Amino acid sequence: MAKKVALLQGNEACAQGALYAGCNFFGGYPITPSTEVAEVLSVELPKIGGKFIQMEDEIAAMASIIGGALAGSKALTATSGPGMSLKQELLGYACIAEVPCVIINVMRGGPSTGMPTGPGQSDVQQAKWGTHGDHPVIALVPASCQEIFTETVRAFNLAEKYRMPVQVLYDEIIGHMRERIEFPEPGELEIINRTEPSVGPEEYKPFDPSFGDVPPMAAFGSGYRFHVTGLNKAADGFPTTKADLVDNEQRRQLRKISAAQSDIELNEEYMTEDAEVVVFAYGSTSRSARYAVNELRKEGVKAGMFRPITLWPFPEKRIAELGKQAKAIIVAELNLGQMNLEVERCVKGACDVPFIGRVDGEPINPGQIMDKVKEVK
Amino acid sequence: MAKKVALLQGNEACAQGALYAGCNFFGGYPITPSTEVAEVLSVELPKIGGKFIQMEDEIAAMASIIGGALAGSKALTATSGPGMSLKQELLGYACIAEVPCVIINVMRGGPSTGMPTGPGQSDVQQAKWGTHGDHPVIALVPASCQEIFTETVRAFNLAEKYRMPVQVLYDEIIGHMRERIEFPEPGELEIINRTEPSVGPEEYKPFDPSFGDVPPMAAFGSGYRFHVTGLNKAADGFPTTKADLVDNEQRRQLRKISAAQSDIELNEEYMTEDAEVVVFAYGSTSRSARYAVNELRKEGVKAGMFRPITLWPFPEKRIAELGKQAKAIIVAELNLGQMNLEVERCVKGACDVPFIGRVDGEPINPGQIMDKVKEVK
Amino acid sequence: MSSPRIEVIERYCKGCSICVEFCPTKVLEMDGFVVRVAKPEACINCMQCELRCPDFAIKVHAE
Amino acid sequence: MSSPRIEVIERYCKGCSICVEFCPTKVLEMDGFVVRVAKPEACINCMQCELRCPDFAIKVHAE
Amino acid sequence: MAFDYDKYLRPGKLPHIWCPGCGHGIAMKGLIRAIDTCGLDKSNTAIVSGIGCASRLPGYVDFNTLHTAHGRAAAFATGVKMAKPEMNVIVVGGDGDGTAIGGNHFIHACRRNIDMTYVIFNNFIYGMTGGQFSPCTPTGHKASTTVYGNPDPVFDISKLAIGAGASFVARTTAFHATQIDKLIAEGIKHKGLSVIEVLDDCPTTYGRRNKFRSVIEMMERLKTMAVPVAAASKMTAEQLEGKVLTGVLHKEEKPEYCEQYAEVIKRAKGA
Amino acid sequence: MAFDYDKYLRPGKLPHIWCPGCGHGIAMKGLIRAIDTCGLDKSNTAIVSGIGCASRLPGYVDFNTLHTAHGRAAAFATGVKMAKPEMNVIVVGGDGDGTAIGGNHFIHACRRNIDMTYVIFNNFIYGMTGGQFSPCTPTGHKASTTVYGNPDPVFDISKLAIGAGASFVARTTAFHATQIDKLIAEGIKHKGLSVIEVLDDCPTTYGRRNKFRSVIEMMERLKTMAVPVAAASKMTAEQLEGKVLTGVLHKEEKPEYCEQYAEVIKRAKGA
Amino acid sequence: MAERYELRFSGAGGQGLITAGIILAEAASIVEGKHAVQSQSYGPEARGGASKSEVIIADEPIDYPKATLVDACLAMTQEAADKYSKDIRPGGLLLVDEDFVQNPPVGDFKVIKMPIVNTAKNEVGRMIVANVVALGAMVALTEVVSRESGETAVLSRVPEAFRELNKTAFNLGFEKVKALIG
Amino acid sequence: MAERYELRFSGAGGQGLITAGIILAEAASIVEGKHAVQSQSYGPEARGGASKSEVIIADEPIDYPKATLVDACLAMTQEAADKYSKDIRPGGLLLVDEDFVQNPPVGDFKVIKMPIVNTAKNEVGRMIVANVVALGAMVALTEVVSRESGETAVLSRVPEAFRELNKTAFNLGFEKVKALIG
Ligand SMILES: Cc1ncc(C[n+]2csc(CCOP(=O)(O)OP(=O)(O)O)c2C)c(N)n1
Ligand SMILES: Cc1ncc(C[n+]2csc(CCOP(=O)(O)OP(=O)(O)O)c2C)c(N)n1
Ligand code: SF4
Ligand code: SF4
Ligand code: SF4
Ligand code: SF4
Ligand code: SF4
Ligand code: SF4
Ligand SMILES: [Mg+2]
Ligand SMILES: [Mg+2]
Repeated sequence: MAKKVALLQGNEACAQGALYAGCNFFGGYPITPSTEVAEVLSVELPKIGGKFIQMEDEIAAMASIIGGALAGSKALTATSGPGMSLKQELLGYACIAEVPCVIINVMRGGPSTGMPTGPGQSDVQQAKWGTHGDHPVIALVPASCQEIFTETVRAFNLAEKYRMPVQVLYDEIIGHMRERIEFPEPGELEIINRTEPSVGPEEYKPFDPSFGDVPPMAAFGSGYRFHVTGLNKAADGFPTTKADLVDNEQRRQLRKISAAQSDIELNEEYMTEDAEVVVFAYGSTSRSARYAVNELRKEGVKAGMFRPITLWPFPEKRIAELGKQAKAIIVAELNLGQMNLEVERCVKGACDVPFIGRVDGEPINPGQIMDKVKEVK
Repeated sequence: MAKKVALLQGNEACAQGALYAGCNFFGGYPITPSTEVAEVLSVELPKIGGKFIQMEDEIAAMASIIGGALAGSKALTATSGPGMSLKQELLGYACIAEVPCVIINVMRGGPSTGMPTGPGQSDVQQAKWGTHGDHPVIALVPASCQEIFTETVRAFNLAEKYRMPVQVLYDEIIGHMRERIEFPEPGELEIINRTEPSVGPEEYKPFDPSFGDVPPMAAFGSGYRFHVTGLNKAADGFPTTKADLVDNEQRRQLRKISAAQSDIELNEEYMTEDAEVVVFAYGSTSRSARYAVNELRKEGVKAGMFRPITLWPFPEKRIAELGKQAKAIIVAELNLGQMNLEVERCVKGACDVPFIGRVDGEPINPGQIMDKVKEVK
Repeated sequence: MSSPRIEVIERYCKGCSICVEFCPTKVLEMDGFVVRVAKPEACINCMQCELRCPDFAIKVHAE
Repeated sequence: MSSPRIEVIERYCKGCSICVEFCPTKVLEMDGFVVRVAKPEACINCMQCELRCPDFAIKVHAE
Repeated sequence: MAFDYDKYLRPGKLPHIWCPGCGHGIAMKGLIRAIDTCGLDKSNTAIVSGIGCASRLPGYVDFNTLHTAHGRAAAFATGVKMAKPEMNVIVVGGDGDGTAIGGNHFIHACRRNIDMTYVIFNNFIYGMTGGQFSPCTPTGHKASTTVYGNPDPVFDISKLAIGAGASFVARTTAFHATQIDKLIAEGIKHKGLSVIEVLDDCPTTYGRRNKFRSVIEMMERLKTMAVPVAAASKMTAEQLEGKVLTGVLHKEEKPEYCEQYAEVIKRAKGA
Repeated sequence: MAFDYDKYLRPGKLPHIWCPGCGHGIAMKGLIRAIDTCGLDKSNTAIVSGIGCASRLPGYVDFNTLHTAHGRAAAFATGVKMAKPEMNVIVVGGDGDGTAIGGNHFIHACRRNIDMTYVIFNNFIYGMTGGQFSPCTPTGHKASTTVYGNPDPVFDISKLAIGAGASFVARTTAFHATQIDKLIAEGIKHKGLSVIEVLDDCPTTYGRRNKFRSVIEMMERLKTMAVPVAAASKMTAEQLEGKVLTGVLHKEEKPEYCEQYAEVIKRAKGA
Repeated sequence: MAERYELRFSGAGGQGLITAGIILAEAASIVEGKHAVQSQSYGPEARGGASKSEVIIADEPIDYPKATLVDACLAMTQEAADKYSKDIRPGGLLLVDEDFVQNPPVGDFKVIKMPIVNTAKNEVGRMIVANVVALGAMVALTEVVSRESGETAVLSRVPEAFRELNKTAFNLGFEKVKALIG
Repeated sequence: MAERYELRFSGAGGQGLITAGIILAEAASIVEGKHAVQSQSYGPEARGGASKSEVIIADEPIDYPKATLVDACLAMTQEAADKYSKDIRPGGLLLVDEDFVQNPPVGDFKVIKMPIVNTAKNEVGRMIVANVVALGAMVALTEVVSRESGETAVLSRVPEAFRELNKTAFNLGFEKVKALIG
């Protein structure tokens, strides 16, 4: 039988990906250009007995999905820059309390209200540093409607696997554009669910490190009664200020990600094998970059593209290698300088890192990239 | 006449510095370990006819100081990590609307509620990236009670001069410890006030670039009627989506800082002239570093310390130079890896950047630093 | 007494037809996307149209 | 009927003296920072002390 | 005589962004007439808003205007007022802005009884973002996120304001156009926090989905919904079913916040 | 017979962090007795709090416990309840947590009428951070940020809750210890959002600054302040001056949110 | 068909041009199995003013999703015609509603005039289907998808009750243009 | 005086030990013009439990503001003595309230016992000044500031009405220790 196909907006694809992944809880607050994610789920979730709730603001939305996730749901929220800024405190809460959930940030122009209906890619450093304190971060940056679908599924999987919030960031352009989506069959994509405790309620500790860096997680109401707090805590979940206990917990949390980089990292490389100039681009900008690379190759220019699909943790090693291979890694993004800094850090001076930034509400077009590549050649 | 001296807590020194700088508006919401800043100002401000208001939350506190500043006040708020996370959206508003104000972040352990009475330095990247969108950032990191006083004054000066929010970050240790403060005489420290319009209300445009990258600012109620918005705007203050107008404004705002780096940057170097190992440290940690450097020098080790007092914009150039001179720049901070990344970026591989991090509620002690220096030697 | 002059600022009029509906004497009419003063002489200067136009698009000038 | 047994959990008692003040028959007394059962025989089993202790530090066991 | 709105409008900013038939324009005109009635000095008046269609109002009027972030208008306005108590401060915004994300600042402004006027444009919907339900969307009605009928109970904004301590609370509708300026003017003159709720219409996102065939029908609904407080006292509970009271719903004299703070200053200076 | 609190306490967690004489302990015991009265299954009950002294309660009791961020308890709790409507969800927290930073989530929980019980420990102050005034600190009183006397008017929490749409609202004090469990139990049994305000005491930060010489004096004040609703109806306005009403202040039957949402699900599945 | 074919539908907000774009993209990508990307630009506030919807159709996956040089553009209003005809490629096509675009822009492209709204209003009987009339016309003009695919896509979007109406509209648009361009 | 002298005041929350530390730091830095840093550690919640205040005094500016090896420690309760006597330097001093520290810790330091709270209660007449008694005792014991400077600092902190009381407390503490250590 042929697969189900449909022409979907990026935001619709996101909602469909969430449903495929088993999402059964959405808590949100409307904001352009993310609203369609909520709108689709408000229709679809009740059909499967799932819950859709529109909360009083983005903080409450974030709180509701953490609450929902603790009660066993696979929970999602979707927002844009201003909402993302508001969610920061509770994003940190989800990190320290190790609650799996997925946050969609459909990026528009910023800062502040900025340009609500224009595209932006200027929340990518915020994705890592927005909340105070040290915490693990996973952020994915799909570049097409189909990929929004699959990356949303992957976001849920990573959230469940590593027991933490996972962010998916894409810009208004792909959030609002429509492409054909092929719906994977049930079972076609792997679906991961959180590990449930293998010990009984009496022995259960919610952050028991003896089960590894990602301890099993029980749901509220399942017979396991435990404590959850945003204070620094010991393995038993109760607050502590004992230096060694705090240290253990804090480092374990970061280690969840640092030790699993290879499992989480996902990149696409396009014609980088022999590339003298590599364009680093993600999201909608990578589409311009690919177009540019194709054109440049036609002209005999050895250009290639590196496209992170997992933005955080950052593909440090591979960028360092490319830095040694290429004359330059051009970073193109819809902001005034964000991921280029990270690329600069990783190449350690081995090559130039020219930058193309744009924040006027227009996309970076292939021509801009081609010009820059020719400049550095 | 002898200067007025007093034994003051860091937080008290901050409040006194603010008063010296001409602060006449405080809007806050209590949070450990910053509360004493508010407490002192609640007593002192009304004495000089200034305003102290305790708002319903940190968002409202931030809103109130922006409102107060637009009405002509020199406005301050003080908070700690969780509050800082909540303020992010409006911090971005203050940036795009170019409203001078000062935000104190007395850093505690994080993320989330973390360790409210323990020290931390884990909000330093948040200071730059916490809000969505591109925006200029100035952040200062004093290391003693006296310096909290003077840096608070400088924060107000920079806020007024560059017409933007300025953050002052210090950790719980110096926020709560007491040292002797010498109060500068009135006039001893320079006090800068925002430039008022030189044109009449009819010609006034609130973001008129013909007056330079920092256009003069009128106060509400002064006869100049203008519009303020968090949307992307043109020079006349009204919202626009015209690409060129948006671009001009966005770039001008970043240029305010990038073009004035030398005016804003402030570092202390201690025995770096011939240092083979440089310790990069700020805030309370720099005190341990200085202690360690002194001890190491006694042992004949050529150690030195680089201490940023302006953390953002980052002292890129000087770090690059030191990277070439030193075998290693050790970064010591109360977090699990933040400013070390920035140092790594700037040295471009010219030297090693070993890291000492701590997040267990205890300070980094001189011994830890000495050990690390000896390791890399 | 001559009847009031009805000024329609076409650039502002969005054609919502509120004024048309509220005019008690059917002075106004829709003309595609904008309003038209069809029967100026019938105007009784009740100001309903001006009061209710959401777009500042209609003014009633009594002499 | 023998008088109830008053159990004070010293580790929990913070010496607020609420129980002392509310005991109608002066069974309890402060002893430095903790409460002491001074006149157990006077206890009338009214449960006031247990009810009002904020620290779960006092229990009244009627036989 | 035609009312001279131009005196208060910024030249060159019209037409405004609101859709054809959007009630916000009617409410805005009422606000301007009220300001005119009260004779407020333009340079000494600030109009503060959040984000939403209604919140775009300040851009069009010639005062000290402050278009803030979604939901935060009352808090910004409080800062302006505290800094310059001699200024007239008026907050405008939508039902979503004021009672969803901005609910906390709204109730605290009411509690403080700071001398500002809060005009809330209640069109029962989040208009700007395309018609998701707001805390004021009637239960059972449709919005883009409640296609099966809104399960949420609504806020009675006026009741909420009174519960929070507002000292002047009034309500009217876009149909009752002349009452808008009267009530706002009374609110402006009132010392303390005054709330004026104007029920209006969003044909584009609310009207269409809820089967109103025209703006006029929406106006009709406002007309029939409204019962003046005086009339209501003579009506039975059944008769009041589905109705909303209009007019001044609550008025009391209470200490004003800036005046109270002036007392603090006095005490501090005396101390 | 001694009440067996141990059944509900987590072993090894006492003594709690509260100061000597802190009323939170008394209120907590009332909550435990109420839960016992209602016979709630521990594994099927969640206790959710924000941040503050009062909000430390969940750590001590043997349920599904969730100590969230400052002010956000009601929103987290709403998520838990929506996800598992069959669970009993109880929110606890201070006056600051619930009505200052958490005011918005509080009023929206009231509006939704979601079946949870919100027990608010009103000690008139921000205890945890050392005694800054809260929206419930009496006007004129002292706090660390109002040394000249608090200029802020106070929230009447119960009135606010009613204004926001709560369907069950009750109030008592730490002095009226046996009433605490009765009212909370009634609230738990009530279908919909119930608010029980317990006026209690913070000797450390509020008592000291306001010249109370002992916890007992603070208890006395609570005793004399309180007037049962029934009694109040027979008293004059002057007699009620400075008093607060206690008992069930408001009770009505309204559709419960999770049930309403269950209807949405039905409609969606039918569609 | 060219490797990459760019179409633009422009007019006033509320005229259904986004829907027209979507239907065309569906005809191409779902019915015909080509690659298509549809996008639109929102006004400052997504209400009022000029509105546009773009569709790019290709045999290969489409990288850059925005128009570079437009092959064919529809303009239903004067404002839209003025604003959005700028980047029509040399030799491209511009279809205008002759009743609303009184001064069609001139340039290195071919202008086709047709009474779109009026056809909907007077010949189909419902102004609301003007966008479908326009779609039929654009399909006829560009042949970027077949008439049948276009019709299938239209019909799969509309409820049973409106199928005839839309079918008529689509075909009228198609035929009118065919008649015009011969 | 050593180049860097570290003192610690420990006991129960509410005993005024932070104030004692502050007064000592003021005596050193304001009255005597030396360098001093005072700090304290808060319990998890700043209430109840053991509490400590540290003062570092030096002739030079003080870098590291926390205690490294404590020269002299005061412990008013058993819990504090157990918890905070650990990092007293070899040969350092530990002053305990003999009525509350029944089992003074043993180590390579000198323990001095004295009835601090009881002196305040019975000899000064107000338990609340126990911290000032302790301060007098610590000054006598360490000679880190002069008796006069200590007294000056105490008096400049207290309201007129309580000056005598505090003066008495300070001097009683001072003298008792002098008598003890000869
Ligand atoms: C922090 C934040 N969240 C969400 C939004 C998106 N948003 C803009 S306006 C609005 C609602 C507007 O509704 P209302 O206040 O009722 O005004 P209306 O448009 O109906 O006049 C929303 C949700 C935003 N701009 N910022
Ligand atoms: C976002 C945030 N802001 C501020 C604080 C600081 N804070 C902690 S508890 C508290 C107030 C507590 O008052 P209340 O809720 O009345 O509880 P109480 O301590 O009086 O029981 C404050 C302001 C915080 N932890 N987080
Ligand atoms: S003034 Fe009255 S009568 Fe005249 S046009 Fe307007 S509405 Fe009609
Ligand atoms: S009410 Fe105003 S906008 Fe509407 S049709 Fe009449 S003039 Fe035009
Ligand atoms: S039960 Fe009553 S009488 Fe007995 S000790 Fe307690 S309070 Fe006193
Ligand atoms: S009430 Fe409890 S804590 Fe207080 S003194 Fe009595 S037993 Fe101790
Ligand atoms: S969307 Fe609704 S509220 Fe917004 S302008 Fe249009 S009609 Fe008015
Ligand atoms: S500070 Fe107040 S509220 Fe907090 S535990 Fe102590 S007495 Fe209770
Ligand atoms: Mg609205
Ligand atoms: Mg409290």
